[in-house]
Amino acid sequence: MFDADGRSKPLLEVEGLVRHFGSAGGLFKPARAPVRAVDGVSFAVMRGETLALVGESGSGKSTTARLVLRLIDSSAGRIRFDGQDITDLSQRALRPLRQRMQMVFQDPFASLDPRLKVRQTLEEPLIVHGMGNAAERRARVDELLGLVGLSQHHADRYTHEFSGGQRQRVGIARALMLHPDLVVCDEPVSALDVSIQAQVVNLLKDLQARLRLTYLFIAHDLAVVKHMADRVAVMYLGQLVEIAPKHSLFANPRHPYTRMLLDAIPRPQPGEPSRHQAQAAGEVASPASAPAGCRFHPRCPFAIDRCRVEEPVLEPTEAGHMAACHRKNELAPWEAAAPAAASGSVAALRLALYAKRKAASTGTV
Amino acid sequence: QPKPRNGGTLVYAAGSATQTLDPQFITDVTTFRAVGSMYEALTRQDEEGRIVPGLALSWTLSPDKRTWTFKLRPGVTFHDGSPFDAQAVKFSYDRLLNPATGSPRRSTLEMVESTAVVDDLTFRLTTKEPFAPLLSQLSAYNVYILSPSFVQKQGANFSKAASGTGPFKLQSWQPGEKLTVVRNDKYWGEKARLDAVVFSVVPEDSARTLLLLSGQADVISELPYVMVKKLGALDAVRVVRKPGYRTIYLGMNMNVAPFNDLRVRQAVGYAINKPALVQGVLSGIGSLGGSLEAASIEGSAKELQPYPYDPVKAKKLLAEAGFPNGFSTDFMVPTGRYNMDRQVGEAIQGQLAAVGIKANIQSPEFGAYLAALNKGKVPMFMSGKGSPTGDMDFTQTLMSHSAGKMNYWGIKDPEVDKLVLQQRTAVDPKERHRLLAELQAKVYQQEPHVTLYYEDQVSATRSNVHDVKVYVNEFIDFSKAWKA
Amino acid sequence: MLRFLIRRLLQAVPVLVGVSVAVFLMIHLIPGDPAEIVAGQMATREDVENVRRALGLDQPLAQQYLHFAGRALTGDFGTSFRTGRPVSEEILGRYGNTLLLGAVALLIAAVVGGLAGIVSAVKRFTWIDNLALVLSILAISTPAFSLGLLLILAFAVWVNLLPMTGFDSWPAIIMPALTLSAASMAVICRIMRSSLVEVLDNQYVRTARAKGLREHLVIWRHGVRNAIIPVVTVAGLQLGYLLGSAVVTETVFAWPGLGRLLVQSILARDFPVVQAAVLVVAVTFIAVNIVTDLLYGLLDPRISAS
Amino acid sequence: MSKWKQFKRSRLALPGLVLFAAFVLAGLLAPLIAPHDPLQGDLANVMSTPSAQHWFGTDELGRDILSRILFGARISLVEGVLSAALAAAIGVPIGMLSAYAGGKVDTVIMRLIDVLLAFPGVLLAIVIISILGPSLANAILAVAIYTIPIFARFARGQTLSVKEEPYIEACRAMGMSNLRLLARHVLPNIAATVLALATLRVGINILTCASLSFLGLGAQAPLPEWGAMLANSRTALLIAPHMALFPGVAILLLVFGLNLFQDGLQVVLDPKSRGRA
Amino acid sequence: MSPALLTIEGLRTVFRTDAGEFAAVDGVDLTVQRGQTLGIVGESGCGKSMLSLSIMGLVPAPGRVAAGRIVFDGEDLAAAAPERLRTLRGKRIAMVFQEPMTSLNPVYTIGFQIVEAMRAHEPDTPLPELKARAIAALARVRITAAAQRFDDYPHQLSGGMRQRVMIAMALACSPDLLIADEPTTALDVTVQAQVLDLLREIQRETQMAIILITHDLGVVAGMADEVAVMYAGRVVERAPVADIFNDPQHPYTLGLLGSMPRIEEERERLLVIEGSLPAPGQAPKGCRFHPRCVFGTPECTLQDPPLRALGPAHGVACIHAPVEQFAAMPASAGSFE
Ligand SMILES: Nc1ncnc2c1ncn2[C@@H]1O[C@H](COP(=O)(O)OP(=O)(O)OP(=O)(O)O)[C@@H](O)[C@H]1O
Ligand SMILES: Nc1ncnc2c1ncn2[C@@H]1O[C@H](COP(=O)(O)OP(=O)(O)OP(=O)(O)O)[C@@H](O)[C@H]1O
Ligand SMILES: [Mg+2]
Ligand SMILES: [Mg+2]
Repeated sequence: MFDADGRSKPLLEVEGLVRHFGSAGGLFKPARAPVRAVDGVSFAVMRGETLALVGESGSGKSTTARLVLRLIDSSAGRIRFDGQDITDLSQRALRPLRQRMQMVFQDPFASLDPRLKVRQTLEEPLIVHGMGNAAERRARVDELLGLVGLSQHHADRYTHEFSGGQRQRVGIARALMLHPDLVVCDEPVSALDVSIQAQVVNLLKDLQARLRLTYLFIAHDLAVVKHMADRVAVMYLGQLVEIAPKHSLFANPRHPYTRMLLDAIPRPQPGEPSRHQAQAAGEVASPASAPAGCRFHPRCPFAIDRCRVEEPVLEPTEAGHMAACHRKNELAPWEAAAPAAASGSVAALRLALYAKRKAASTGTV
Repeated sequence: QPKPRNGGTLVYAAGSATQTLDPQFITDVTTFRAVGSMYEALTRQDEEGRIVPGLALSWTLSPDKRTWTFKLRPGVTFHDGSPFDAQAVKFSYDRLLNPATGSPRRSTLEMVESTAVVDDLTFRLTTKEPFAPLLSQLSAYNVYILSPSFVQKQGANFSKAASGTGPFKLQSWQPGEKLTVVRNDKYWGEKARLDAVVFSVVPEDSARTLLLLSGQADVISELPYVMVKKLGALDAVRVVRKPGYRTIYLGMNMNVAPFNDLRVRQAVGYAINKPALVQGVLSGIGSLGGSLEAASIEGSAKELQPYPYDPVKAKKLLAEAGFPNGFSTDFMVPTGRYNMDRQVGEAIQGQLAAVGIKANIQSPEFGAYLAALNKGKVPMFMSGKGSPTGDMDFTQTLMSHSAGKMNYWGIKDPEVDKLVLQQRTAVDPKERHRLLAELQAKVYQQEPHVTLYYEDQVSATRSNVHDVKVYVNEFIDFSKAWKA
Repeated sequence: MLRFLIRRLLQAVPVLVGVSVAVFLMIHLIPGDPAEIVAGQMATREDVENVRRALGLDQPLAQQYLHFAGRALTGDFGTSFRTGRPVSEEILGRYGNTLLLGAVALLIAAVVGGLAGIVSAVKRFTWIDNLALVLSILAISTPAFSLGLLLILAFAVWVNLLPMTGFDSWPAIIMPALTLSAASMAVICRIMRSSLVEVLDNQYVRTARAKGLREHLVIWRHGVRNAIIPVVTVAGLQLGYLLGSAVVTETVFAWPGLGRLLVQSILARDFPVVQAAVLVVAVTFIAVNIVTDLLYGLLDPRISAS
Repeated sequence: MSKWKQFKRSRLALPGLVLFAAFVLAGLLAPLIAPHDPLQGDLANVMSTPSAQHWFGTDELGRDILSRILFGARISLVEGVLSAALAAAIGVPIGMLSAYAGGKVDTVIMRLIDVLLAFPGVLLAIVIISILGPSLANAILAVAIYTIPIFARFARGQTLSVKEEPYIEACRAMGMSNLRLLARHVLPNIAATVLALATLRVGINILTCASLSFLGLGAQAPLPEWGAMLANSRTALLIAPHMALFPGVAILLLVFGLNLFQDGLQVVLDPKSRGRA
Repeated sequence: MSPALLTIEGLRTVFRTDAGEFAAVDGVDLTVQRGQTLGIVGESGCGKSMLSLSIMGLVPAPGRVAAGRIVFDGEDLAAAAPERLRTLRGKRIAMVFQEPMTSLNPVYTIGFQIVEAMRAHEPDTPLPELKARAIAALARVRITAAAQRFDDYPHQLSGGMRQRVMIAMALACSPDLLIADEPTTALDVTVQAQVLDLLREIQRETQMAIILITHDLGVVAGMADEVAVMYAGRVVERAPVADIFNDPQHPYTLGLLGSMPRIEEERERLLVIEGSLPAPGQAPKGCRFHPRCVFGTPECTLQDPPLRALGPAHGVACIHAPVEQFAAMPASAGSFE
């Protein structure tokens, strides 16, 4: 999938990224322990690659995304985009670069200006970067609306007239308007039904193949992640705990948290519960008061004394696979969940029928 | 007529506030009225402006006509208890004359060469030259007699306290709000009937009128002219009209074309319909005359007639002067200073336009207005003149003498100058009258100004208030007043 | 918070200096000679000179300013040209009056205007909204003197209910405060309406309803509270207006306030009073603005007060 | 739905616009429709109450009030609208910029605004007149300058809130220039309240201009100016209320029209109120 | 079976647009039993959120409920007075909104907003107790350091945390019916599993009924007792959860199941349902899905098929169901009915 050149050149490199929030306290609030939302994160995304960022809610994924795009300032760490250090670049100097890096925001509604019609919203990036004339912009808007499964008539509506999923698609379309090199997608498909989700995922992949797009892809749906990603990074309490090529990760997760995640995937078959176990009482740590040692140890079924005192670092376990766990090499091999029991035979039959019909009518598989 | 009653408090509302209680710093009428109820001078102007004895019982003039000897009223005490005597007179006059005092009205006694205490009740004053209007001058509010001990005791606070010899004495003063005086039971003359008079401030004309209507005030002054008819018809109130010293005139700058041409000035005089101004704009309140000095002022040349309204003649004169199509000029009009001033200005503007004179009204606020007039460059303006002393000498020196400060029109006539100086030393009233008449006629002929009208003072009282006396010199005397 | 206050107070210093220099320069720039005005039109040249000397106006400008500034630092603003009384004495009492009147007027304006705005927004496009609109416009386009006189006519002349002038009693403040508050009331009403109309469209308002909150709580807590920032801003600005520009009201009701004093002093070129009055107004504005800025942070936690 | 359609739909906007347009027309057509000369008075017929001859009565110089109001529309419209518009056009960007930039820029701008705010309007006006000379244009300038800080502070307060909205961050992510961001995203989102303030300022400014003409600033006599007509009626208010009534009503209707119009605009500007009015 | 907690009949929710009225919800019939979970799935924009808002009586203007009955515990909400609805909302019917960021008031702490929800219905409970309960509620939805987070403002929280705050708020008064509009989209699977556990637990304890709108078929499979599949404002299939997965009838349901990405298998491309929802006001004649339906025939354009019963609890709105019988016939072979 990559050419040699692309592999060797990361488009985005992040080193020791740190961001703390609000230690000073508000104007009328006492100071509090700062929230260490992102606490030393390093990774690189190669050109044309998709790096998925998964992890616990509140673990700092969105914050990482915003840091990477310099929407908020980091407390420490460096960010390089296409070889250029952009950590200290002024916002003005960043502006032209922004054409090449775009973002899909987690909260679609809030991130759309309520006073603009969808067409205006979508045209905006083109205008900002002086691309195309009115007719070309129009055409491009129509094109992208179609690609994300919206139609022409949506263009002249305001965002509050949309459903949640429709808004999310507007956000995706906006990010793609400019043919960016890097798209940071913060849960881009969470509000989409599976069919539209499939359409959008296909779209993202097609574009990647065609234009060598690079994605930093934040998602909770691990099936989608598995489908989209080349590599997966797992975040826990502001830090990366595991990062690996997706096959390696899904086949052989080395961090107990990753395993916990995979266990918790809900199974799309009634009566077949996920393997997730109701949590033992262990208090979940908060980013304002991360525990000593391994941050995960209070919840970790494999925790030993060492985990309580010594903080593990992200170390390679095998080629390209890194995990931050003292016991990464001691854990038993991972057993993937058995494939969902073949759906009832009627269902399987009908689905096959459906697929056949569909293939016949559209010529795609 | 009901019988006078004693007691009660009378509330008087004026348009502005008492500024100071130091008589030597008074420059405005409202302050004059308040302070004048507490202080007295050697001489006094009565209701009609005649000079009568005040704290001086009598006086004599030396043959060289420079030394005046005053016999003072005995048994008079100041409100603070100290006695009134020649020493107090000398002290008061010397204080005014002392430049360190910084009085804005030092000129009132400018002609004085020396003052002297002859004995307790005899005071002598010598002028530099014979000075005809001296007795008028000595009636002015700036030369009220002060209590020396009181002044010394109060020091810097003197401007906030009062101790005179008048029928009322100070009870309290909240600057900017109100001043209350109470009856002086030790007054040497007829004691006041009221227990107290409150001098309050209501700047807004209509509000002041309403205050009277509501009964929250007993007397108001500066009643807007437009209200006179309406109020006059009400039973609850009584309108009090009185001629005053004020003249409203239109001046023209004789040093500026086209007003350097007498015919143009005359044309302006003919073009203005003065009776219409008084009837139309001033609700008929005011009187007409030709002299710059109001008819109520002693010696005013009543024989001088106002220029008749004759636009045809005006046009003819303009044509003769080379302005058959008229001309355009700036016209400076004060605003909010005199009754209906801006409206009168606009009416004149219209009347002048009818004969082809395009007058561009400018009415800057008073400071800028005054500055412009003082520069002597204003071609045409409207203004008003009063008379601080009630004697023409003061105003004629200012306005008709070539070096006068208010000679805004730039009249420069050696004969006029001479007459101005002559009348001052002419102690003989008859002679002086003649000189003044000549002086006014001379100026009238050259017409540097058109006398528009003489203002009337209009006050009003509740109808249960009696014997409030309004003087021609704008003083309001409450000492005889009573409330039924 | 404390640091914010200290910083703002420090920033006030250049503002005050700036204001005083500007006022000083400007009042000297304009035509009109205080000595002439104090002495009166009918004064002799000598009298005028006499006054000029007594007022210290014969000195060079820079010296006059330094003299003023030097004394002002010690709290002494000199004496009034017009009355000869110490300026601080002239101003303090009046400032108190003005503050009282302004505060009461603002209170009325905020309560009545605010409520009217809220009702208008909630009952948008109904007769009550239209009524509020008409009344607001009426309040805006009726000059204070007309309104004041009408009130006097109604409540002092027709029904002898309220005292017109003087403030020996509390009722005396009612009419002037009403008059003064009219325009502000209208402004606050309209701004509140505009702002609230927008806020009520937000989804968190829907959330509030979904919780089963009583409608008035929905409106107040989730509507008004979020709509209040522009209202606070105008209220702050209005307070300044009420303090500095209440001239007409003060005139009509003979209310001895700072606004009229300031205007009169400007017209009379009473420099010391103008200087001091402007400084007092400036201090008030600065204080109001500090409070407003503090309120922003309090009202919207996303705004960091800085 | 086209903006125009929406606009028409907000029931009151159109009457508002019509009212405003009527005033503009009245001003333009005054020479044709005014029954009398607005400047020429009849001193024999002063302060007469409305009659067949003088529908609105005459003023203290016997001039026809209706004609003066018609002619005055020219002056007062320009005064009110222009001074408010000018002040908003300058003040709002300043306020937005100040809030958006934050930090030192904000501090400096706002402290300058503090100075301006504290500066007495009368003094400002006198200064301007003495430098530039008395004229309507200078009066408008003076009132506009006086109004600028009001808009600046107002816009700032609004911007402080709006700039925290996520869509503003989205704009920054797009690489938008601050100028465009302020103009396209912040401004429309604060526009409703700013407009509400501006329409009210039109009325207030007309009255302010009038108070300036009493200082000799502004429209010079005998030009009819609504505010000045009102103020002139002051002493006669108790006996000739019609002198105050008609110019007062003129101002009222103008401001009323503008407010309805602004209401309509708010409906148009606010997509959420579509189809509701 | 006891009477259903909620019965919806012929619900129609319309929006006035320039193109005329557009029905976001167009004739929906549903029932929800106490202690049961009804899952609703359907294409983005098909009217799921509007359906829930209609139940709550919170359809945003210019929309309105135009027809139908919403009978909750014997009472028709569609006809109920606003004040009556208010007392039910939050207390007996609670809703988790789809967009947590905009649904939380930015100027109040989350703690305040939760306490407020409880206070609205329990005005007499002392505040400290409510606060303690709110903190407990936050902790139950796995917000760490709940006591401190209590004082956080919404903008200080992550997307998933906000969503959990919304859930905690909805659960605050132990409602009888919980309408959850995509409540776990922003949650990672572990937290999602915990939250779903929590819901099940509450359901067990209090017999709470849940309407669960979600796109995650895994969640549907794990949570729902019954499933309604919606398309373009209509319920096109309704069945017990097992039937939906094992005996899907409607072609649209088949499309959804076919589009689902599965963790255990990997495809280069995911299947999609071609085409898109009809434009508002331009619903096609006959079956609304037919233009996109791989099984579509000319008959489909004749009539909008009603939900017809296939089994005791299984209904489907398709004239061709079950599709294998239809597909087996030659494509030209006319209609069934
Ligand atoms: N205010 C409005 N005006 C007009 N149409 C609207 C409005 N709000 C929603 N709609 C339309 O109503 C339809 C149903 O919207 P709804 O939000 O119920 O969809 P949904 O099923 O919840 O979708 P999603 O899964 O994407 O959230 C959508 O097509 C939407 O465009
Ligand atoms: N503006 C802020 N002020 C204070 N704390 C913040 C702020 N923004 C984020 N945080 C905190 O930073 C942490 C990480 O937040 P972030 O939004 O990055 O999480 P996330 O991984 O995206 O979670 P989710 O999957 O739920 O969206 C959270 O604990 C959050 O409360
Ligand atoms: Mg996030
Ligand atoms: Mg939805």
